[in-house]
Amino acid sequence: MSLVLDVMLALAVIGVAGWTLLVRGNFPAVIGFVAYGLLLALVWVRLGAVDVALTEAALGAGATGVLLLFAVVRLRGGKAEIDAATPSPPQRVAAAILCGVVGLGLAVAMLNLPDPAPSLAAEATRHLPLLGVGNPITGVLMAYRGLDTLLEAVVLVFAVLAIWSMAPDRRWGAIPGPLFPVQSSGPLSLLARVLPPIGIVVGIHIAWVGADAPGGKFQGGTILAAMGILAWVAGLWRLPPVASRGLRWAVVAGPLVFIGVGLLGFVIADGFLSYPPGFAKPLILLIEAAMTLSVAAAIVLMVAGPPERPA
Amino acid sequence: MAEALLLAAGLIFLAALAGLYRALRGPGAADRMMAAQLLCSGGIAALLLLAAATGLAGVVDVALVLALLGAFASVAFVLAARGLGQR
Amino acid sequence: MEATPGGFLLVLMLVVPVTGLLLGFALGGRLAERMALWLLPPGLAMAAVLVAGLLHAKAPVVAFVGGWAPPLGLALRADGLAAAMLLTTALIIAAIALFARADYTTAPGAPEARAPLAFWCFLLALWAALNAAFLGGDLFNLFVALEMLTFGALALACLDGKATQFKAELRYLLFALIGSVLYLLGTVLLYGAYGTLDILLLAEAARADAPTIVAASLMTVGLLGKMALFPLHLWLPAAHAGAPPAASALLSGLVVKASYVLLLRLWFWVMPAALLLAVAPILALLGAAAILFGSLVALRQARLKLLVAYSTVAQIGYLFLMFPLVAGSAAEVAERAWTGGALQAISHAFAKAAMFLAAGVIARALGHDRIAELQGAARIAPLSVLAFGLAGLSLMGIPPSGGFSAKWLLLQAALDSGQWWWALVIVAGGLLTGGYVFRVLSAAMQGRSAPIFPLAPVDAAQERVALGLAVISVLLGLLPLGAFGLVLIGR
Amino acid sequence: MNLFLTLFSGAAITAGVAFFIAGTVALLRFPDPLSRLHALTKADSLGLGLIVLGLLPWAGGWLAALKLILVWLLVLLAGATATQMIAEHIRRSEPPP
Amino acid sequence: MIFGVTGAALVALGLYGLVTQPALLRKILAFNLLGGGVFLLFGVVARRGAVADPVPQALVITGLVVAFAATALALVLVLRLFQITGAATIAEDKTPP
Repeated sequence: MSLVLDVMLALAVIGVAGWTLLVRGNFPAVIGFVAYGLLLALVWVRLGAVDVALTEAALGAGATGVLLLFAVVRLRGGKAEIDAATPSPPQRVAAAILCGVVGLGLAVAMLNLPDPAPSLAAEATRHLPLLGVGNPITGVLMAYRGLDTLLEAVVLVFAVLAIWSMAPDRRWGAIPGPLFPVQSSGPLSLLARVLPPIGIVVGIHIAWVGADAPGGKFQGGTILAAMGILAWVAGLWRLPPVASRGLRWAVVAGPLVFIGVGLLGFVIADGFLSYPPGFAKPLILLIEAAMTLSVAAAIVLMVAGPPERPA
Repeated sequence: MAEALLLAAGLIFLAALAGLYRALRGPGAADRMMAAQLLCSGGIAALLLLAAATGLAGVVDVALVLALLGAFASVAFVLAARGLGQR
Repeated sequence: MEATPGGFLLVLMLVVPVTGLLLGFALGGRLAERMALWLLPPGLAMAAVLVAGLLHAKAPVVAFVGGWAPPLGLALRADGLAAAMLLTTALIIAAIALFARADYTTAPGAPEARAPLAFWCFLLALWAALNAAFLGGDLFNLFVALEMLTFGALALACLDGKATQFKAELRYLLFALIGSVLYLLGTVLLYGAYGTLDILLLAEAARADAPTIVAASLMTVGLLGKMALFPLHLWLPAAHAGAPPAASALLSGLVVKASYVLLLRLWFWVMPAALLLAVAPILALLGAAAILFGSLVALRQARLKLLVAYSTVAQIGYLFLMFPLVAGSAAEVAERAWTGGALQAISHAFAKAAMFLAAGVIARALGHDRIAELQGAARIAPLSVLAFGLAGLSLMGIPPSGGFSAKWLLLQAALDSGQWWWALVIVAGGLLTGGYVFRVLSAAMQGRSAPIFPLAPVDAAQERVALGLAVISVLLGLLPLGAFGLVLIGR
Repeated sequence: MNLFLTLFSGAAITAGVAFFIAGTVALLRFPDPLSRLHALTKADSLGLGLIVLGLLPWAGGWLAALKLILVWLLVLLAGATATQMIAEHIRRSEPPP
Repeated sequence: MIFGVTGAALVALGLYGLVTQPALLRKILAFNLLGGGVFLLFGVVARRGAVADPVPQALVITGLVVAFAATALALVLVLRLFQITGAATIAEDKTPP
């Protein structure tokens, strides 16, 4: 039964991916992409990677989908130009052969990986009691490979600033993103009032349980961001202008706390990002809390885009 | 019991996939959005059944996230479709 | 491999610029600029101390972040090559910061403006990313570092907000993203095959089996795309020439070198020797093609900045000639070729940064960068033309200059290992480089008598910075060769 | 007791699956968008509700049960609002003949 | 292993789309499809041992966040290009400036 389910899933994922590539029209393509993300989340559950499934559902399908969708609405390219940029059939055949070779090479390589598979699973689990957390993935993200996570948190700040800096000069200091009319009644207004309180609880829950169960800052932060975006598109929440210091501190708070705790390690433990015995879990939770806030702020700002209307 | 739950999950998933056919055909944006919605609620149902069948921790949370963001995505779709219509 | 004392220095080299960027962004306005300028001295000092420590101990410095040893944890390693690149980075970043003060300053009390804030923040960001890319000991950590580098480079290159920039940088972004994905595919296969992504641990374990070969080819193509080796150079000229001068200098001088160092690590550390022997001639062949093609196209350019950018395409080619000369040669020849390659990377970084800054000053003063109409440039911006010329000497490989030492070492290694054909390429490349540098200089020297008025006043401080970088690229050739023993530490 | 619960769950889940399949058939076969919409949302919110009902006895703890119910409520809410918005969209874009 | 082959197929598909799609938006979409395939391979590698390996899973989470940031950045570039010139591709200009 599980095998049948897996084969079905695999075929569906490939089918939806192909359809997303080939369909005419950008709007259906984005719907296809969201469906693709949803199916991938199911695949991740089948692979037993619930943490990743959560991230894929929230970030891969949800946030990326909305990002793409907003872009579709604002982009309507000229037909002639598209034709001019379309590769000729021979070029396409060449590309297809090349990509086929890459895919085939990958498949061969995957099928020839050594058996038994080398794995760090035992090693990663062995040190968990030292950290006081129950979820090995949190152990990897926050301790063993903490530097990766720190750099990735900084990448989000990079992205926000880079997106802002694409704005025209005269718009600097303005409010990010387009303006949505206030919805005082109707279904959107209802949803934007009812859903965020629930979403915020769920988001914090997902971020909080991350230490011991699947979840964590990126997943929880994305849900919080989605609720913010919902309130924003319903006109119920005005985004602060990019000149707002509070907004900027919200974006950098997570990475700064991360670095601060890391540097504290020089004083109270064995060096950067090392946690003293017994204090690992509270410190990790502190970082996660600050990071959840910053991830949420960064994602809202990335979806909103560069500043475009006067404060 | 677990096998039966998996079977149910598979059936629902198959149904949702068949619904996706509507998204392939269209004709209107509305039909595509409906198909996506069906895939989302089908996915949630399949996840809940999977969670019960495998006992894997946190799978219900994935369903919860899908439910939350599914609502959110539907709204975004309609807003976007509206924006396309107006221009 | 054990962690060594002094490892905290490596961590600080990442954390200090990152913290500066975060605080600069949050505080905004004039404080972002202050933050960047304040951090230059400590940054330079850390790089200098690291190099001195390495020369003293004759061994790499290693840090295990959080105290977790690989394969579970992440290692930061500074061997000689990394230390040399870190010092180069610190010097060039400092020079560019001084150069950019004239363009991106915020007057006290003035409201925050877009370009200055973005410039100073991303200068620090690129610094952090470059340090991470040179120090990283783990292939996935290096992936994150490369992504940081791409984002930072992209933002700096688009700083003027011109449509041509957006177009050129989008093309760059697409190449960079494909490159990243191919690289990432390689890492997943390597993890699947060996259960670690640590470079040294992989080096001990690597076999020449199917997953490894596929991984190596994917990663190599990805990195070659990121560093624009012929024929994957299509994105580079427009992206580098279109950026503001300070950004062009960073992109051409330093950013491509990060992928290069990573490629060296991949082939000379991770991959088994048998694979390396098979691939090295192919890489060098592409390098030779890049030298000849890039130089010929540079010779035919009508615009100064595009000429400099095509010169980068050509000079990147030299970096690949060292592969067959190091692989499978006698120890002494290999050392010479290795030093030559590393020195080429470093001296090109200084020379190309100087050239782009000088070209920026000239273009600003004249209001255009058409080579045919450069008459009088030597009178309006004499120091910049001098800087361009000196940097050109280094690129040509005229003694005494860093470029000469580099090319001489490669030439010798080519002759000693019996691969004389690479020597021919080096000589031909030098002649062609002479051709395009001379073309610019002769145009700039003309028009001594006709009155000429600069469109914008020439900033003397900017000229001096460009000249300073050019002088360093020349002075590198006066250092005794023994000083470059640094790049052999930990090889 | 246990047997009863199992039977109950089995029945509820089977009914839920049936509703899902019915919803799909409706989506595929009904002639116009509005009737498809009508059939679809009823089918999948009811179908999911039945499945949640069937799984409740096995949830293991009131918190887990609450979570299941929350999932269902969210889908109901989403279905209700999104359907109304889609319907509005259909009305706007395709005026009835 | 089913998903291993699936991942490889997705990579091939995404790469093909990234290279051949003319419109920038569709290229970015293809990049995301491609990313999904790459991450799937990580998941398969994590799954091969007797116990699921958390390290590749953690790498995927990091990778997903980075890919999201890259997508956001690319889309803003596309949008700005479109706002200034009305172009939705990066085809070479017919007449050099």
